Amino acid sequence: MNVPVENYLVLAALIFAIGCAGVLTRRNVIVILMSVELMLNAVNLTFVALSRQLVSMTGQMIVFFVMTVAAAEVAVGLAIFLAIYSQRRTVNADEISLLRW
Amino acid sequence: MNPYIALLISFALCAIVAGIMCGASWLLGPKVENKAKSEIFETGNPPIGSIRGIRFPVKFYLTAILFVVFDIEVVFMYPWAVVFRRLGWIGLAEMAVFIAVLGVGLAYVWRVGALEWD
Amino acid sequence: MDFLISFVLALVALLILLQLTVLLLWVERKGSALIQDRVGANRANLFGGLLPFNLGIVNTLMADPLKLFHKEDIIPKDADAFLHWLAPFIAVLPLFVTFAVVPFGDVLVLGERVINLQAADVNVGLLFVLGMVSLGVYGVVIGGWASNSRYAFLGGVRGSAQMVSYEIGMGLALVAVVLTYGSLDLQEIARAQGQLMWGVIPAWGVFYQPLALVLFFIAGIAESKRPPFDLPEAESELVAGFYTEYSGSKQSMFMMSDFIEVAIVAALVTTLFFGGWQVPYLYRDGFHLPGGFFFGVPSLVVTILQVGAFLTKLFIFCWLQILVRWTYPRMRYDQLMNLGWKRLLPIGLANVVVTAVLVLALEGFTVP
Amino acid sequence: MIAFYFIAILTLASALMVVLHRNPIYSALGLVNTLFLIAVSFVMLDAELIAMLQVIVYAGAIVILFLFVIMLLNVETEVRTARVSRLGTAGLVLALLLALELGVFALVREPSSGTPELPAGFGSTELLAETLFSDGMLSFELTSLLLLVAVVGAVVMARRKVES
Amino acid sequence: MQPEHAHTAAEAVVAATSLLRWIPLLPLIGFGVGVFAASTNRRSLVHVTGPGSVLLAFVVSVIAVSQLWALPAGGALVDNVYTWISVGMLKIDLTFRVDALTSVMLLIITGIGFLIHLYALGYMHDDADEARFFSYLNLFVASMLVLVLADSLPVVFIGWEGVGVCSYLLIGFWYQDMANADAGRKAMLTNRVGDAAFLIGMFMLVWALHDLGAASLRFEDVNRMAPQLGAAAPHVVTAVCLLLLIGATGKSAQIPLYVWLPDAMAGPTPVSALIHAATMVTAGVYMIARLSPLYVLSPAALDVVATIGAVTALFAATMALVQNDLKKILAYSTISQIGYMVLGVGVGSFSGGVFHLMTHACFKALLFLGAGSVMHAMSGELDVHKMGGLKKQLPTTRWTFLVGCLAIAGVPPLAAFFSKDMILEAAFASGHVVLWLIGLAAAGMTAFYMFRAYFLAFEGESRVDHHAAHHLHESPSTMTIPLMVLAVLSIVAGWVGLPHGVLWGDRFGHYLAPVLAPHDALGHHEIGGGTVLLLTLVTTGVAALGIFVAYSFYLKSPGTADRLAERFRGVYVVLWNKYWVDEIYDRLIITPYVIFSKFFWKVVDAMLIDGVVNGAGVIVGKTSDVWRRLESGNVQHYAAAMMLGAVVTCGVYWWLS
Repeated sequence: MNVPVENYLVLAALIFAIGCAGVLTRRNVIVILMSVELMLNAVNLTFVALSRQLVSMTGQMIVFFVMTVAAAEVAVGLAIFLAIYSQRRTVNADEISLLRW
Repeated sequence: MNPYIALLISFALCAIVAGIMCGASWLLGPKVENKAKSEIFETGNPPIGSIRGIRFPVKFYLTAILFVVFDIEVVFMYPWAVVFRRLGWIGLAEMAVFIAVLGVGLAYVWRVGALEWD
Repeated sequence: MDFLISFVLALVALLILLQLTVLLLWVERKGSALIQDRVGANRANLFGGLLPFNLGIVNTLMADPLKLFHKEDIIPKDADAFLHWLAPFIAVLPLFVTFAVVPFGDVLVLGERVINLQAADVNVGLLFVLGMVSLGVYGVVIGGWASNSRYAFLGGVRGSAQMVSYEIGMGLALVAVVLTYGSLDLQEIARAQGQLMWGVIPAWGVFYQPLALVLFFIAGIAESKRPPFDLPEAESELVAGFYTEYSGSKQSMFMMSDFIEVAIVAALVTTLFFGGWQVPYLYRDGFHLPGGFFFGVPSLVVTILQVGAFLTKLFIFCWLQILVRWTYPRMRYDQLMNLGWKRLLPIGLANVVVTAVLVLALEGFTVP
Repeated sequence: MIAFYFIAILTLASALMVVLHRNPIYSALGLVNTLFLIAVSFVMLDAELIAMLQVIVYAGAIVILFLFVIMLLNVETEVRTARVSRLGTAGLVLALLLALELGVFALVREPSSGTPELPAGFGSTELLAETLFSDGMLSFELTSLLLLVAVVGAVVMARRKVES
Repeated sequence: MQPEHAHTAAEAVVAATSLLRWIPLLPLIGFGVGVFAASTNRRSLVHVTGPGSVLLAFVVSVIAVSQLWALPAGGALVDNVYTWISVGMLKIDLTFRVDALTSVMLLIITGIGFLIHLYALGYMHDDADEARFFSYLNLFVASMLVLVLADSLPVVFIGWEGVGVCSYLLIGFWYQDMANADAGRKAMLTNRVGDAAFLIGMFMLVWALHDLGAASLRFEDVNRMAPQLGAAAPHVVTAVCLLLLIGATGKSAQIPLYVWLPDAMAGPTPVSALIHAATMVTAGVYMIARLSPLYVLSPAALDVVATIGAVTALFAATMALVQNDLKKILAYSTISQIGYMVLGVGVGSFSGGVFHLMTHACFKALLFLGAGSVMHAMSGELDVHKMGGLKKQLPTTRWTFLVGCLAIAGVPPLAAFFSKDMILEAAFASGHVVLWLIGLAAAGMTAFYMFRAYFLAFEGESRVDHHAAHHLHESPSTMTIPLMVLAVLSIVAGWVGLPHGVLWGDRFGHYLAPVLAPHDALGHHEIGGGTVLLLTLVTTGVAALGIFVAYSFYLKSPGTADRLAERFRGVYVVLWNKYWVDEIYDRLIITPYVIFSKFFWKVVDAMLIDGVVNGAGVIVGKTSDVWRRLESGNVQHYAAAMMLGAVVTCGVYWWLS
C-alpha cells in the first residue's frame, strides 16, 4: 500500500474543509461540534501521514493527545449545551448569544 | 500476507452474512399491512405515542462522560502495559501520577454523588 | 492462494461462531429446563414425527432460525425504517468480526505450507476486540431510538449506559493481563501460555491474574446484557427492552447478539486465562509429560487436538455463563451501576497497579 | 492505490453526510463512519495502534456521547430554510478556499520522493509507547490534568441542569 | 610571568560539590525562621536559630575549607546550583566557588559573624524586636556569603545589593527615631551611587569581553581574558577598573563616598561590629583583590586606588582625632583602616590588603564589641569625656579593649603590626614614597586616637555621673566570651603573615598567591631585608610615639589637648566639623537633586505621563465602544472570523513560499 503522502494530505484537506463548512453553515450546535470533530480528525490524518513520511513516531504520539483533547472538549461542550438547553430550550447557534456585548 | 487484508475479508464476509440475516424475513416473511400491527406495543394499552419530548435523567449523560474520560485513561494504559518492562520504575511512577490525578476526578464525582442511582 | 486461505479461515471462524450461537440457543433451553426441572424443547420434529426417534437437537437447531426468518418483518409506524434495519446489523456485525482475531488453533501444517489457525493475526488483536465490543453499543442505542417506542427507548438508554459502564471494568481487567504478557497479540498470548510453571502447572493466565479473570467475567456478562444484568431487556419492566418493536430475523439478530457475546466472552476467557488452544504438555511434536516422558503425536493430530481443546474450553465457559444466567436474580439498576463504577473500576485500578509492582518486583511473575 | 481511492471517496461521502444530513442522528452515524474509515486509512499508514484507538475512543466513546445528548435533548430534525444565510454562503466560500489552499499546498510544495522505507516495527505499539512515555512524558501527565478538568467541568455543568 | 599565574589559576584542580550551597542557605533558613518568629512573636526561637544557623554555616565552611586544603595549591571547590541567565553567548550560572581568597572571607564572616551573634544575644536581650534583629542579621550573613562565594560578577552583585539592603535595615533598626531612619537612608543612597557605577562597569566589562568573543562574567574567564583585553582595549580596562572602584568606595566607605559610615553607627553595636567593621565594608577590597589580574593591567587605575586609599586613611584618621563619641571614633578608624587595605591593593600587595582585612576584622570587631559593652554598662552613654576609670568596674572589657588598641596601633607582635607593615612596605617598595609617608602619618594618628579613647574611657579618675555610676556592671558572659576570643584572635591573627625570611615567612601570601596577581606584576624592585627592618622600626616607632603622646595628653597632664585645641582653633574646628563634607555634599548634590526631582514629579509625571496614560485609556474606551459591536455572541461568527484568519494566513504563507 504505497500511496504517496500527498493523497492523504489532500484527503485531509478536503475533510477539514467539509468540517469548516459544517461549522459555519449548520445551526444545530451539536452538529457544529461534530463538524469540529471532523476537522480534528482531518488534522490527525495529516499527522499520521506525515509521521509516516518523515519516519518519526512523534506525529502518532500527538494524535494520542489530540484524541484526548477532543474527548475533553466534547464532554465539556455537550455538558454546556445541556445547561443551555435546560434554560433556553434550544440548541441553535444563532439563538444562543450569551456572550453578547 | 498482511493480516489487515484478512481482516478486511472477514469484514466483508460478516457484513454480507449479517446483512442477509437482517434482511431475511423481509425477503421470506409475509407482508400484511395492519393498523394494529404497526402500532407500537405498550403492553396492550392504547399507546401514548411517539418518544418526542420524552426526557430522562441527566445521570445517564454523566455516566457517558465518565465513561469517555476513563476510557481514555484505559486506552493510555495499553501501550504503557506493553512496554512496561522496558520502562521500569519510571514508567510505574508516570502511570501512578496519571492514575492518581484521575483518581482525584473519580473521588470528586463520587463525592458529589454523580454515581448515586436511586 | 493466500487469499483463499484467509477467506476459508474467516469462514471457519464465522461458522464456529454461528453454530455455537445456535447451539447455545438450544443448550440454553435444555439447560434452563434442566435447572428448572422441566423437559424443555422437545417438540420440534422433522417430517411430523414420522421418524421413530426424536431429533430434538437437530430440529431445534434448524427450527429456531427457520421459524424466525419466516416471521413478518414489522416496522412500527413513524419509525425510521433505515435505522430500524441498521440497528440489528450494527449490533451483530462487529461481534461477528471480533472472532476473526481469536486464535482457535496453533498452526496447521499442510505439506510445506504452515497455516496460522486464526482468521487475522493482528498485532493489536486485543484492542481490536475491545473496539468491536465498544461498537456493540450502537445497536442498542439506535435500536432503542429507531423503533420510536418508550419501552424500547428506555431499554436502549439503560442498555447503552450499562454497556459503557462495564467496558471500563473490562478494559482495566485486560490491562492487567497485558501487563503480564507484554503483548496485545492474542496468538502470542496463547502461545506464551504454553510453558509450565515449576515444570508442572501450565502457565495459564488464570494462575497469574485470578482477580482479572473474575473482573473480566463479570464485566463480560454485563456486556452481553444477560441476567443478572439484563435490565435493558427486562421482560417484567420493559417487555423486551430495546428490541420490543422488533420481529422476525431482526429480532433474532438481537437475541443472537447476546449469545455471540457469550461466545466471545468465553473465547476471550479461554484465550487469555486458560491457555487458548493449549493442551497441557502437548507440543507440536507430541506430549512432553513432566518427568521426561514423551509420546510422539503426528502434527495434524496435534492440531486437531488443540482445536478440539479450544472448542471444549469455549463451550465450558459458555455453559458456565448459562448457569449464571439461570441462577442469579436480576439486579436493581443502582446496584448495577454501583457494581460497575464503585467496585469493578477501583478494584481494576488497584489490580493494575499491584500487577505492575509485582512485575517489577519479582521477575518470575511475568509470562515471558 | 485503488483501495485508497475507494476508502477516500467513502470517507468524503460520509463526512458530507455529517454536514448535510438534517437529522442529527444520521449526522452522528455519518461521523462514526468517517472516523472508522479514517481508522482504516491509519491502518494503511502503518499506524495500527492509533487506528484501534481511533475506533475505541472516537467511535466507541465520543460519538456515543453525541448520541446520548441528541437523545437526551431529542433534537428535532433541522428545518432547512429556503435561502441559505449570508453566513452560510460565506462559510461555504471560506471552506472552499481553505480546501483549495491546503490541497494545493499538499500537491505543489515539494512533491514527496515516494514513500520512505520504514524501519521494522514502525508504528508498532512498542515504538509508539516508548516515544509516548519518554518524549511525551510531560504532555502525558498534563493530559491527566486535562481529563480531570473535563470531568469536573462536565459534572458541574450537567448537574446545574439537574438543579434548575 | 603574570599570564602563567592566570593559567595556573584557571587550570587548577577544580572539585565539584553540592556542599557550598548550604553555606548561604543555612543563614537564609535562619532568616525565614526569624521572620516567622518576629511575626508570631516567638522570641525564644531566634535565640536558637539566629546564632545556630550561623554556627552551622561556620561548621560547613570549615568542612569546605578543609576539603579545599586537601586539594593541591590553587585548587577550588565549585557548586553549580543552576543556570540563572542564558542569553546568546552570555551564560550566567548561579555557581558558588571556594578558593583560597574565598576561604579566608568565609571563615571571617561565619566565624566572627557567629561570635557577634553570640554577643548580640546578650546585647539585644531586652529589646522587643529581637526576632526582627536576628532575622536581619541572618539575612545579612547569607547575602555576604553569597557575595564572597559567587564565582561571577552578577552573582556577586546579588550579595552586594543584599548586604546593602541589610545594612539599610539594620542602621535604621530603631526606626522609631527619625535620625536613625535618616542614617539608614543616607547609607542606602550613598551606596546606590557606588552600585550604579558598579553595574555600569560590569556591563562595560561583559560588552568588551563579548567583542573578544568570550562573553562571560565569571572571575576565572575575566581574569583569564584580562591580558587579551588589556592588549585589545587598555582604556576599557581602566574605565572598568575605575567604575568598579567607585562601587568599592561606596561599599567600603572610601573617599568620596565614605560619609554614610559614621552615621551608620546609629544601628545597634553588633551591627556596627559585623557589618560596618568586619565584613561588608571590606567587600570593596575583596572585589578588587578578586579582580586583581584585571587591575594590574591598568597601572593608572591602581594608582588611583592607592591614592584614594592613602588619602582616606589619613583623612579619616584626622577626623577621628577629635571625635568624642566612642563609636564615631571607631567608625572613622574603620574608614582609615579600610583606607590602608585599599592602599595595599592599590600598590599591588593584594595579599597584604586581604591580610589586613582579616586582622582588621578581628580587632575592629573586638573594639566595637568592647565599645558596645561599655555602652551597655553606661546605659547608652558614648561620650568618652563622660567616662573614665572604667577599668575597675569593667575588667574584662578593659583588657580586651586594650588588646584591641594595641593591635590596631600596630604594636608588635599583635595583628596589625604585621599586616600594616606589609602594606606600608609594599607602598615603599612600589616606589610610592609619598603614599608611604601618608600611611605612616595615619599610623601614628591611629595609635594616638585609639589610646586617647582608651585612656579617656578606662584610665584616670571617673567622670561618670552618679545615677549612671551606681549601676555600672560588667556585661554578661555571652558578651564577654566573644570579647576574649576576639582578643586572642587579635593577638595571633597576624602571625600567619610574617615578613619574608622571618621564621615561616609570609604563609598567608603564599596561600593566596594562586588566586591573586603577584606583586611583581608591576615592577616592584625587591628591597633588602635591611630596609625592611628599618621600615618596621620606623612604623613601630611612630606608633609608639602616638601612644606616648596620647598618654601624655590625656593621662599625665590632662587638659593639654584642650590647650592645643585653643592654640590651633582653626584646625580643630575644621576637624570637628569633619571638613564640612556633609554640608558640601548637601549644597552641591542633594539640594539641586531634590529640586530636580520635584520638577519631574510635579511637571513631567503628574502632567505629561498621567495625561498620556489617561488619554490612552479614554481613547481605548471610545474605540472599543465601536469595536464591541463585533461581539455578536454568535459562535459561528467567531468561527467564521477564525476561518478567515486561517485562509489568509495560509494564503500569505503560500504566497511567500
